[in-house]
Amino acid sequence: MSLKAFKRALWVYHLNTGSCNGCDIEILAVLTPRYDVERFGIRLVGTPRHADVLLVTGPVIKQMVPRVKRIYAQTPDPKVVMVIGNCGSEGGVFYESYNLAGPIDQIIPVTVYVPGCPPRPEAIIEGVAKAWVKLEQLEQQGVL
Amino acid sequence: MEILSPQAIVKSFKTTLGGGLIDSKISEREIAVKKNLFITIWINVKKEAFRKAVEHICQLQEYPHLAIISSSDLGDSVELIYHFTIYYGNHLQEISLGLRVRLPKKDLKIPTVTDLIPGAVFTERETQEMIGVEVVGIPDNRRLFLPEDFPEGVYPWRTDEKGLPNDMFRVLPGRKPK
Amino acid sequence: MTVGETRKATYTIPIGPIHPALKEPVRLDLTIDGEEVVGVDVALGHVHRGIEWLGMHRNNPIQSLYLAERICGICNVCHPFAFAMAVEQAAGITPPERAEYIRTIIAEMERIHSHLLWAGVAAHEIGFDTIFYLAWRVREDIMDVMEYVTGNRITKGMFQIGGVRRDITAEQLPRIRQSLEYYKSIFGQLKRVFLDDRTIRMRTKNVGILKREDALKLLTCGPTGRASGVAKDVRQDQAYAAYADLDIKAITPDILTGTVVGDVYDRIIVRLLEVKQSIEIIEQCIEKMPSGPILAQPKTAALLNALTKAEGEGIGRAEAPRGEVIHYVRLEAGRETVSTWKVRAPTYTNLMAMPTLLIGGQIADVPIAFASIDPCFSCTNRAVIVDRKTNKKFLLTDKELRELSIEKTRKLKC
Amino acid sequence: MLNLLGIDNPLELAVIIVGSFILAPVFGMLYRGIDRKLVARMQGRIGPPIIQPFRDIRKLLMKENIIPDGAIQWLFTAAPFIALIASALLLLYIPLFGRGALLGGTGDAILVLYLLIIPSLAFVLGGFASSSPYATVGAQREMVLMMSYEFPLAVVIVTLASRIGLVTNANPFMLATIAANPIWNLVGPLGIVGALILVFTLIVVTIGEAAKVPFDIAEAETEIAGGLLVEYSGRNLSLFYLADIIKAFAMVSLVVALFFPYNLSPLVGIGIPVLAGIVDGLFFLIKVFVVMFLSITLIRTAMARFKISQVSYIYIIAMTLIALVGSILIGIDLLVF
Repeated sequence: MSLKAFKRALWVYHLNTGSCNGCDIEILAVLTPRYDVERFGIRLVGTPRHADVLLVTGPVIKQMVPRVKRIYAQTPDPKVVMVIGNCGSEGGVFYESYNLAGPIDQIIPVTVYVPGCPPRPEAIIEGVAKAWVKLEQLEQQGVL
Repeated sequence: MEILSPQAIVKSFKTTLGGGLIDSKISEREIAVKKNLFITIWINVKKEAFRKAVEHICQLQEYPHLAIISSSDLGDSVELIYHFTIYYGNHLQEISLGLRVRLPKKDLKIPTVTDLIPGAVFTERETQEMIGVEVVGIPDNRRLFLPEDFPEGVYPWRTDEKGLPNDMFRVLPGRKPK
Repeated sequence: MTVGETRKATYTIPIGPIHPALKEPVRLDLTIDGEEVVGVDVALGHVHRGIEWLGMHRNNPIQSLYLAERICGICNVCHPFAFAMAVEQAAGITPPERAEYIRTIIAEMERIHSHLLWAGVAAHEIGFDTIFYLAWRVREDIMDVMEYVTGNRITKGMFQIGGVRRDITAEQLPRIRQSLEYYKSIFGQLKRVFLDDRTIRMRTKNVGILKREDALKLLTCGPTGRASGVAKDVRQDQAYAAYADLDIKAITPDILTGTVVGDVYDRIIVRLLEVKQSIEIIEQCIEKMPSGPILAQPKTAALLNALTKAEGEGIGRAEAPRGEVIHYVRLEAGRETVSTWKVRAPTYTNLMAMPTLLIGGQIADVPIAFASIDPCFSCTNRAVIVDRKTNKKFLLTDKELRELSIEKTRKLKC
Repeated sequence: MLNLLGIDNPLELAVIIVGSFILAPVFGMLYRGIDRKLVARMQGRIGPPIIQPFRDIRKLLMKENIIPDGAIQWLFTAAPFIALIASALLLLYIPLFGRGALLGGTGDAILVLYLLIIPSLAFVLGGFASSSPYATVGAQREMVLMMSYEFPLAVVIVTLASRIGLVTNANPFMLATIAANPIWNLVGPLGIVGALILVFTLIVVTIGEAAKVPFDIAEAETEIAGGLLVEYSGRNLSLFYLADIIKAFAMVSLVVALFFPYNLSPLVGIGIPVLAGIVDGLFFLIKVFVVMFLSITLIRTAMARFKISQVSYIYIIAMTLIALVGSILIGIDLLVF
């Protein structure tokens, strides 16, 4: 199987673990006419079963931990986890709060970090490109 | 309904509550170019007079808007402020009214106001779980924000021994815990 | 964990939504009888980040300003706005007049973007994706202007205690005006799409009715309350920022239709008219903006020092796109952090109205009725459906709810 | 090789087999790509490349195939195959590329009606087998919708066949017969109006058939994953995806076969078989494109963007009534002329 087909048809599932909505509306903005990621074959799907990429936002509230793990398990391999935003990457301004279990990489393995509070839509698209690179590496290692 | 001046409002509290009123303050701030006033009234009442004060606010305005209850841990007591707004719907005539009541730590109980203001349930629930004040007669006794496995008897906004223990939160590397 | 979740653990998809409408940290427990909703309970807390605790124990007030900005990613102007006003009142700082005007302009820009965002989301809820795309495309223009003026699309970092951090210069005004002209030119089109479309009317008229008296009792605020005829708008009612100089009138649906029903359609009217109102407010602010400094204390270290020494308390109130935001702040002399901080976001009280909105309606109406208060949190939301007859509980994610909703539109359409 | 349909030219047989099994799915996917592109353009976006559906399917084949614990395993796995096979079978009975159908014979017009149900039924079965409440709700709704649009479809086919049965001795419930006697040639002005109404009905039915994920009307094309498919992943999902595409193509081909069976080559007088085959094949593709554009792409976008909300909210009553009006007109036409 060619990896090219894989790269050009990434289906994305958006998982919010307690974010402030800032990253989430930028992810949505990526879909809208101005940025239109569908032209790269990227599209948001409604269930993790269909997803290739998990877009995770938010600093992971304690109540969300089992759900994050379950969603990760529900996503079929090969899969890539992308963290959008500072909170998800390293806790951000909420790091010291008593109700956090994150950042996300302490709960599930993360491949791509897109920092920013929130990152610009362009940065999110670039993050997806980074995910492609990661997939290529996986192919070279014979994982795919 | 007749719109009273801030001074008249304070006066009406004095007549209604009598000795139940500890003190009061009117704070006025001039805003922007035209220097219109942002008026806040602070009413400090005794715990016994609290219900009567809320009833009196309901007299001043048919449906007073209870925005939120704020709570502060003052060491030996907990202070609740019921933030009301009255006279809304009229251009620049709204008044923010803070009803302050102090509860000693030995007896952290306050009667509910949900019979007068049905929308107050959320904020009373939050007050219960965050500062540990028991709201007597609250129609819904569950937690609002905290997870179900959050330990009993720990209240995040308390600063005494019932506050958060040190192992419940993290400290950024390189930062001193306060 | 609910009954349904334990019984059918594998089917629960807790993070349903892919679009922001119902992404609340809120769970609705619906009791249904057949297709009719007979009971609603709201469970909050999936996004509880302990922000107030952080502000009271970790941060100095200037740091907390940025924390306040991150309470919500959509209405992230009104929170620092209210927080700054509260701290200013507590510490006795008066922001310069020009800063008040700049604050107002930014807040109104945010209202335009937020209402357009909501319009798209609401269209999406009833299955009009084309309108969703249309609304979001239109919204990009104000995003550009906000970026042009503040440097950021979402979190603007404009506010400082005692003023604003960036000035709006004369060179920037033409671009702002150009954007306002653009919105004025398409306003008629937006109005036609959202108010005259038959399907939208069918889906929103007499759905999710909130009567004036209930709205008052349940302390609703913002467009939700105004659509029920409560002419409560902080910008009109209380003097703050540049609004104190302008003659603002709260928008109620009877301005357009002559009557107040308090349904979802009325909420659309209120929000649409508020977009127009915001354009007018920005225009007036640009026109009347006084010159002068933009910060009461430009030196951050001196400001921090003053705040540490200050003693007092204050309330900041601002009208966010979704309703009234209130921050209460108490400062203690010698303490670096604020000693008490309480935040009231509009959805906090608007959610109280949720049972009234939903009970008696159909399941398919839940998404649009729920979205109509423009709830503003972030993530999970799903409903536990209890069938009265069989007493079975099962979970519906909001995606399923949305499907039901879209299906209803479809039925109405053809 | 069996001498199917009395086709004795092995070349032609080969062409039909290739056409049914390879060209039809390929063009089906291509049209799906075009549809997504056009919808995106109408929504002010650039949209995915036309070959996107191929990429999607190739990618899905690379993915892990998860069968959830709670599912009825054999049914869960079988349902996508049933859907694909039934859709592929459809292609054998519907005349494609201006040729006759590979299989076919007495009553195939009725058979097609049943075959159209099977893929939907397989979707429903898969939904029930996932035993997710979400998929179950989806399955129930799909069944209701399915029953609704089969009815007007039946009215259309029965009307056509009855009218055509009056002028020919061949079995009218054969697509070949219908193709040999286009309705437009048989009726007068009133009948033409009636036939146009039937075309309209069929187009509306096609929307229902093609927007298979019924609750997701706005996204049925861009998001194959509706409620029914919530638990499916990997290969199984790709089978459903393919079945969906093939069924849409078959459905549109059926519209073409029923109402626009004309070939181009006799009109322009191309006698060479190979050339005529190519010309007819291309003409068929154009016809399919036009019908697909009108029924799926355009109406879908227009309904969201402008508003076509004149039709009653109950598919079964309104569309059936409209179809009946069409058939009555054709009947009156018969009496008058």
